[in-house]
Amino acid sequence: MKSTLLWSGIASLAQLIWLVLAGPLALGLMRKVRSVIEGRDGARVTQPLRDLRKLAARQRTRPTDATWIFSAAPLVLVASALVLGALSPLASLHVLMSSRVDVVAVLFVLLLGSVALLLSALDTGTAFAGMGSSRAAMVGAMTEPALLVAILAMSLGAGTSNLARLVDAGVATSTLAGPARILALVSFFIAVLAETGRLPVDNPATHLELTMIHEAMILEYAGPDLALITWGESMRLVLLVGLFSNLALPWGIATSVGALSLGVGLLALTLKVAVVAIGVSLFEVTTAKLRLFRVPELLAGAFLLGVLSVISAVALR
Amino acid sequence: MIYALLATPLVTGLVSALVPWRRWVPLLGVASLLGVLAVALVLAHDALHSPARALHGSLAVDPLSALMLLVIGAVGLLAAIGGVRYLDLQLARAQCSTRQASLYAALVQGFIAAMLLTVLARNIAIMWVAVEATTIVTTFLVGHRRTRGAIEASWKYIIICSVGIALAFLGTILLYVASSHTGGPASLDWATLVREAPQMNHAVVRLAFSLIVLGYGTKVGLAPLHSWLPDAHSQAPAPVSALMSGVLLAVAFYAIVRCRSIAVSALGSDFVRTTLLISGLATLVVAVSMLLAQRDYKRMLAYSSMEHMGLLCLGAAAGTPLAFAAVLLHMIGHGLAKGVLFLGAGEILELEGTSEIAQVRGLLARRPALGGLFALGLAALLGLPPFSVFASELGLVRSLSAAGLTWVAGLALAALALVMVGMSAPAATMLLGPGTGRATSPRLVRAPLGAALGVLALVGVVAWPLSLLIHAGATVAAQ
Amino acid sequence: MKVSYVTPLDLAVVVVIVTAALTLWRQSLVASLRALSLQGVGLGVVAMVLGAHRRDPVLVFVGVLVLLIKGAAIPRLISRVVARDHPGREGSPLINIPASLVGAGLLTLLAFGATRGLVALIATPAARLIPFGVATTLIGFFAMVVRRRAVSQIVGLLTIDNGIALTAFLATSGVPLVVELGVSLDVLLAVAVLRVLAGHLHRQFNIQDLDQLRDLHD
Amino acid sequence: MTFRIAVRALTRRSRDAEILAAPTTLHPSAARLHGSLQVRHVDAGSCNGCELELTSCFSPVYDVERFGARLVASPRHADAIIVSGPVTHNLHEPLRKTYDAMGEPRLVISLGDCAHDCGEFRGAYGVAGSVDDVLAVDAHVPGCPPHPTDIVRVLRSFTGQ
Amino acid sequence: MTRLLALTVVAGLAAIAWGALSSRARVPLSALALVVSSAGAATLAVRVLATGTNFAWSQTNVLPLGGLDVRLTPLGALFVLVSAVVAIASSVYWTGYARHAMAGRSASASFALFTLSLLVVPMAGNVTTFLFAWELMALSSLILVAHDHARRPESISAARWYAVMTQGGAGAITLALVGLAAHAHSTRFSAIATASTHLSGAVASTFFLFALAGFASKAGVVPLHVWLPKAHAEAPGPVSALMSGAMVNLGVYGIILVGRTLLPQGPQWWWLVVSLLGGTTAAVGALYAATSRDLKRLLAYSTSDNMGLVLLALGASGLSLSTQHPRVASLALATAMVLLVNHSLFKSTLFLGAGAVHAATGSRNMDELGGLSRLMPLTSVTFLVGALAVSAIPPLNGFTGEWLLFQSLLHSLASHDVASVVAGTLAVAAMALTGGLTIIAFVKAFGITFLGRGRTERALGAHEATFSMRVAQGALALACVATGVVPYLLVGVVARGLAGVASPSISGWATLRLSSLSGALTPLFLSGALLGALALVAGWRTLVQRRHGFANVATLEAWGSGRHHQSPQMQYTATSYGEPILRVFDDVLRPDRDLDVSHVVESRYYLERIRYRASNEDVIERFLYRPALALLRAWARRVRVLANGSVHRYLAYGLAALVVILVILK
Repeated sequence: MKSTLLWSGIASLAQLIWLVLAGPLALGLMRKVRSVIEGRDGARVTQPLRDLRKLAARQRTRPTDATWIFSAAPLVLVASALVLGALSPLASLHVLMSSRVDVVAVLFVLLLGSVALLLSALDTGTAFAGMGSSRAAMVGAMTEPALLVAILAMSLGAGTSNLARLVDAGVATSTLAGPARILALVSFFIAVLAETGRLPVDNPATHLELTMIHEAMILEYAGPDLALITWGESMRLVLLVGLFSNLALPWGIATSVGALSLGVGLLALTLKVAVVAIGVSLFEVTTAKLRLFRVPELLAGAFLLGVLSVISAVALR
Repeated sequence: MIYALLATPLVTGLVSALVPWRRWVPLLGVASLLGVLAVALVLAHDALHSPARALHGSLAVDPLSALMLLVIGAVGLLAAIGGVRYLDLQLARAQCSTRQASLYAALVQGFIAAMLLTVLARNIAIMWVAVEATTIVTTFLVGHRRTRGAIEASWKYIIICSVGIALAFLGTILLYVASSHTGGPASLDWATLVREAPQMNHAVVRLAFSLIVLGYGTKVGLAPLHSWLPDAHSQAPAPVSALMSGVLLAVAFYAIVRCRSIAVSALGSDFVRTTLLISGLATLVVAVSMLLAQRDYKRMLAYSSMEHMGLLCLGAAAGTPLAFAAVLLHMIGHGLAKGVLFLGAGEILELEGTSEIAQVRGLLARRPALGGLFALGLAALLGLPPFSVFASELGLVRSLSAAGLTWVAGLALAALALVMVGMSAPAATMLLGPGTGRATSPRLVRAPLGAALGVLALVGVVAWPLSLLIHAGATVAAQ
Repeated sequence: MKVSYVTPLDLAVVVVIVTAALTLWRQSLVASLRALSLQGVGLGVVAMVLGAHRRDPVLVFVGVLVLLIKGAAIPRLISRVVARDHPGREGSPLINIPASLVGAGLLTLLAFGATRGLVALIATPAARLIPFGVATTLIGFFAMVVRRRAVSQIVGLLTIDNGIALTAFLATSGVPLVVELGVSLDVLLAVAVLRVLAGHLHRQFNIQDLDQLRDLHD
Repeated sequence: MTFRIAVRALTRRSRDAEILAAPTTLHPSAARLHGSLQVRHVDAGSCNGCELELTSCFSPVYDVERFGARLVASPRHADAIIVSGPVTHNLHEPLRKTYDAMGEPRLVISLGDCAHDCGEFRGAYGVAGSVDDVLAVDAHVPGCPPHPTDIVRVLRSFTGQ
Repeated sequence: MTRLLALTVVAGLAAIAWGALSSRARVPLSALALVVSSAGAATLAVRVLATGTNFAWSQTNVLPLGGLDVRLTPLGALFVLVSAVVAIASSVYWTGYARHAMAGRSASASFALFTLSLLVVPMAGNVTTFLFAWELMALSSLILVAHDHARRPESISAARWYAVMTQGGAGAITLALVGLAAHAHSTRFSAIATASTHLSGAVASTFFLFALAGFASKAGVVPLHVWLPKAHAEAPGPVSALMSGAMVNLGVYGIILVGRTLLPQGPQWWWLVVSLLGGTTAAVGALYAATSRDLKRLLAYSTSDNMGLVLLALGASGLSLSTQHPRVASLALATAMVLLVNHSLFKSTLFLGAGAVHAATGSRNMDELGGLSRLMPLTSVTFLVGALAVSAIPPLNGFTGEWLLFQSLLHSLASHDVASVVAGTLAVAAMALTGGLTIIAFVKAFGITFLGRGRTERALGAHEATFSMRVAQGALALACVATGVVPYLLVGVVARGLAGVASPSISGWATLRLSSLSGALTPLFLSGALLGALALVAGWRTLVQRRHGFANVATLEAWGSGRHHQSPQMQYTATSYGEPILRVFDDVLRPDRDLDVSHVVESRYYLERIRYRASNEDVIERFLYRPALALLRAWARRVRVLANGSVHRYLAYGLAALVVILVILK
């Protein structure tokens, strides 16, 4: 028993380190793909790492009437991402506490991060931050039904909502192409796009404050805070993309304990995340940003797909 | 003992009529009421063991009438104290001469005596005469203020009530006729009538009972001939309307209950139940609809008395001992609550000069003691817990449901809810809201009302000694 | 002997019912007052005839008493009110005269229908006339509903009482004396009170037509 | 290089990005920037000539992003502000506030001749002065309008890529 | 045990007496008595929970015609315990709050009466005692709602709505309980339960529906919830905490009492109705919470929302019971109780916080507040803990409730029965939507009120709450954190409370393990990991800062695109924060907005005045209650003709009645 605990500890640590690096690199990769398709060479994939290192060297700033929440928010965002990175089955099924971490827990820990961000935006006391927070909250409120129903559909298939067993069930069952699974994955994908503020919902690279949703909230952060926030955001993106890829293409994840399977798992994970990240950025380049009040319709569509997948999961059982 | 009971109010009445007006005359009235209450308590204690008899059997006190004596005594005392306050104000304002004041004091005592006679009479014809006497005596009390409205109210009061009572007399005659054809000698004595009832001719008893319900119903304020009630109560002086709606309606209902036991032993319960249900529900409908958009708070209180009498009618329709226990408890509760409210209303009228609900604002802010007592009285009237009306209304609903009339219980509860809708508006406008010029009304007003509410709350929580009398009375009524 | 007592009885009862109809028919108040006193006399005669027939001295005494009170005392009490009622005429009652007479007819038919059971039960020759008693009551009630004048309402009330007293005499062998005294005392007091109130209405507020009395409404 | 060939084979369009020489002299604070420069552009009253050139720097042809420079929305996120045009009276205080809003360490790059010595608009009634009069300028891009290669060169002198 | 009951009641009565009579130190004395009384009740409840046996005591000649009968079942004990905890906190809070409001005689006496009746209602053993305590609770809370009538006209209309709807609800409950008692020929609940087996389906269903209507209106379930936001917004601080923390629970207690103990074999559609009601309440409550501007109205609607979730769990438990899944049924019931207790804890913290804000600034309109966290540090922390708990954020107790609700819905979907599947899916949808909207509501509530800059002088002049208020808020917030991190405190008590009604379904100290169902959660480890990560990242940041020689954080003016002056009015307000939701759901909420522009007479191009008015009233009140009241008023006007004053008309009624009698009885 003690050895498995040790190995799962190592697996968690490995996943943690992997996540910390994979975050910025995934961001760089997506920017690279985007600029290449736009015909320019674009910054190197490792550029985000350099940006973060440079930001870490800058001085922290704070608006005049901000409280402790403004300085605590980046910490909470990154901490929630790190915890999920360590505990959720990305590279290996046997991670620390894998039998006790639940997909709903993952969803709500992510929620902790976004609530911290929403509150910090209001703490600055500026108009843009307030607007960003209000819009992000609205989009968040619309995403949650789609996310939860998609998770319900998938966990119905596996009979449990425990993440490790969910992914394991994906590996074992052959009915990968079942309608319930596909509908659930599509609605999960749309929800992931909305949650991480990717293009159809929110344009991360915009400079016009009035069109921003997520970006407007972090206008006040500088130096290490800004670094932490972009780092946290990218880690959450990789985390969600990782979970999505594990659920969609479950092969390659380490099912047994041991260095070899862990290495294979990490490699498979990197590959899968890269593929999905490129897919996402390809999807982004081809679509324009939706008007703010068309976004609920998109998310309502995702929610409907989720409900259909639940019905089909139950009906076709 | 019964002679003492009757003599006290009669003598006081005569004295206050003859003696020229003195300050102590109304106090004499209060003393006489205290005496009546004391004697009633003694009689009630005896009635539990052996009913007392007098005037070779024509006057008697069984548990049911003992309870009625208590109700008359209690509410009468409250009204008498209210009367002292009323007369002081009238004389201070020179709105009525000393002669009228002594007339008022005498008439009130006469009114009490008439009601006592009604309750004590064993002979239903004597009972009828006493009820008619109450009408005649109270006409001048209603019209005491000599305003156009008061005269109109008293004219309508005497006309409608006399017509109603005449019908009741026709019913009594028919009962007498029916009893004369049952072999034994014809008699109007209640006990013999109940004994002979099974042999009576059904058609005649059925007609007699309907006429009695219609006739005495006028005095109780039941539906068809109820219209005098709001007019009389809104124009009569506060103590008089307290007496009338607190106890006169109950005494008239007592008469119906007496006749009901004759009819039940003659016809069985279903005809009686349908008649009482029809009149009860009709009264409820009229009272509740009128309460919904009421503009005058005295008329509101009158219609609420009508609603409570409708509930009593439903309780009598159920007819089980539990139902009558609830009815009797309700009579006590309603009598006291209505007494408090009418005296309070009188005080508010004195304060504001108008009985329009819209004109009275922020009473709690301006007269906290009076407003508080009025609010608690309203709470008691609406059947909110610490007061006994809650227990009796719950008892009524339980008995209706136990008697298989759950749909009637539902209607009664719906009616109570609608009454709350209706009476919450006046209560809110009058009591709540800002008000300047805070003052406290005199102790003479606050003490009796507070004491009455205290008794109500006490009875509502622990009714131990009284409950024995109530249950005994209920068994007598539900024979 | 049987023949002899029935005819005067029928005659007296007919007098009572006809005078009741008169109050509806005639417009002048003085006329209806005279009809009322005639009705009282008729009632007294009925009581006396019955008393004589049943050799019951109490009933005869009651008959005389009724004759005195209802025949003489009460009409004189009301006469002062009639004097003060200026036009002394009914004016236009709520329902025109022919219609009210038809109504009275219908009510009499109804009285006959309703008391069939009672008549069958008592089966004495006097019982045949009970429906007339009930009819008088109904007509009196109808008169009160229709007539506008204070006096006619008092007259209507007294007609109702006479009707009930008539029914009582015919249906029973006479109500016990105490009750009879109580009832007539009540009626007397009621009329006295009404007289005082009518006085106030006329003198203080100068109201002749009772339909004007509409201050107290919801 | 192989990556670029593969991609161009894939996309098979657009002309090759300008091959630009590496910067010769590095700005002393380039070391702290570790090859990444976030720039906040402030138009203090320019005739938009410099803006056009600055935009073309970020176009596929000159693509300064290759060398680690990026435009950002808020001065808080920026290491340097690039100011174009003479400082007009209206923009004097906002420029000042933008500079104050940046955290330490902060750089100022003046773009074009107007920024350097008010160029054409010297002495105009609306002009408060050149950027040098308002802020301490760290680097200057000459020219009216400055050629994109010059802008890229100055920017690369900070990123050192 | 009887001594404890005596202690509770006597101390309660003493509190009422002190409140009503004493003039010196009135509030502290009655508050002390209340604390003693609640403590007595709590110990009684704990003892019943520990032993698992019912505590019975009766006194026939008290309460005429019905008799007093106390019977404390473990289920009732759970509710008494929760009410006692909230009551103790509120009483302590009240001593501080009395400086601002609620110091009068009537207020203190009715507050004491309200607390005592709250403790007694779950102890009732027969119909009369239950209704006696129930109506006492209604009366005393009515007086407290109307407490501020002199200053605030809205509290008068709120009191009227509250009085009428509670009386209506009590009427429905009375009819149901009385009907059941009639069939069982006894008013004792135990007798009713045994006699309910041979009740015919239709009769049992009618009584259940009446009871459901009455109790659901007390729990603020949708069609009958209209009084809740009005009454809670107008009631003073500690009272609204008690109402949301304890009184609303009794509505749920009633539903369980009638639905599970008195009429155990209810058909399936009962529970379908309950979950549908729950789902709609949750959605409507959350919607109005997200878009309302008044802090206490927001909290009140969120109470409806949470009660909707509790009803969802109850519905799921009933549905799975009727499809023979006892394990899922007991899990769902335990979830309902956990949700309920969680709600009592965090909602009373929030209401006490809102009370403190109202005491400090004198306003509840969030658009006038802002920047209070610097002026009221502890209140803002406790409010933040409450807000995070409501939004079910992990380390706190709301999260355990939401997780359990998701598990019970997931496992209830496992059954093949179509009805429970449809209900389950809608339930999850409702739960998810309310989750999102609650986050908006509470980020707004905390952010707009406490963060940013003070928008008006009221906000700038605020001062921290008094010591006793802070103690109460702090204690409740700590309770939220404790039950969140170590859920066994809560789940253990709930399992023992439901011993009579359902089999134990959740076990495990640090980890919540669903017995015989797959699903586990370890909030303890999760919180530990989060704290560790936080420390790690904070360390990294300070290290980096020191290495690059920046000793402290630069405090600069907030960046407003170089604008000249950033005034507090430019910040987002509660209305604008909720506006996107209002726009997305405008066909559901139907807000009425009117814009009236008055032009200058001479030329239409120049505007004299533009007035924009937007109100977001409860749509159910507007389209269901207003027409009904209009109908009632129209009926009343038409009936008034009946009494037009003419004596002839009155006599005609009598004659008609006489004729009818004679015709019928021929």
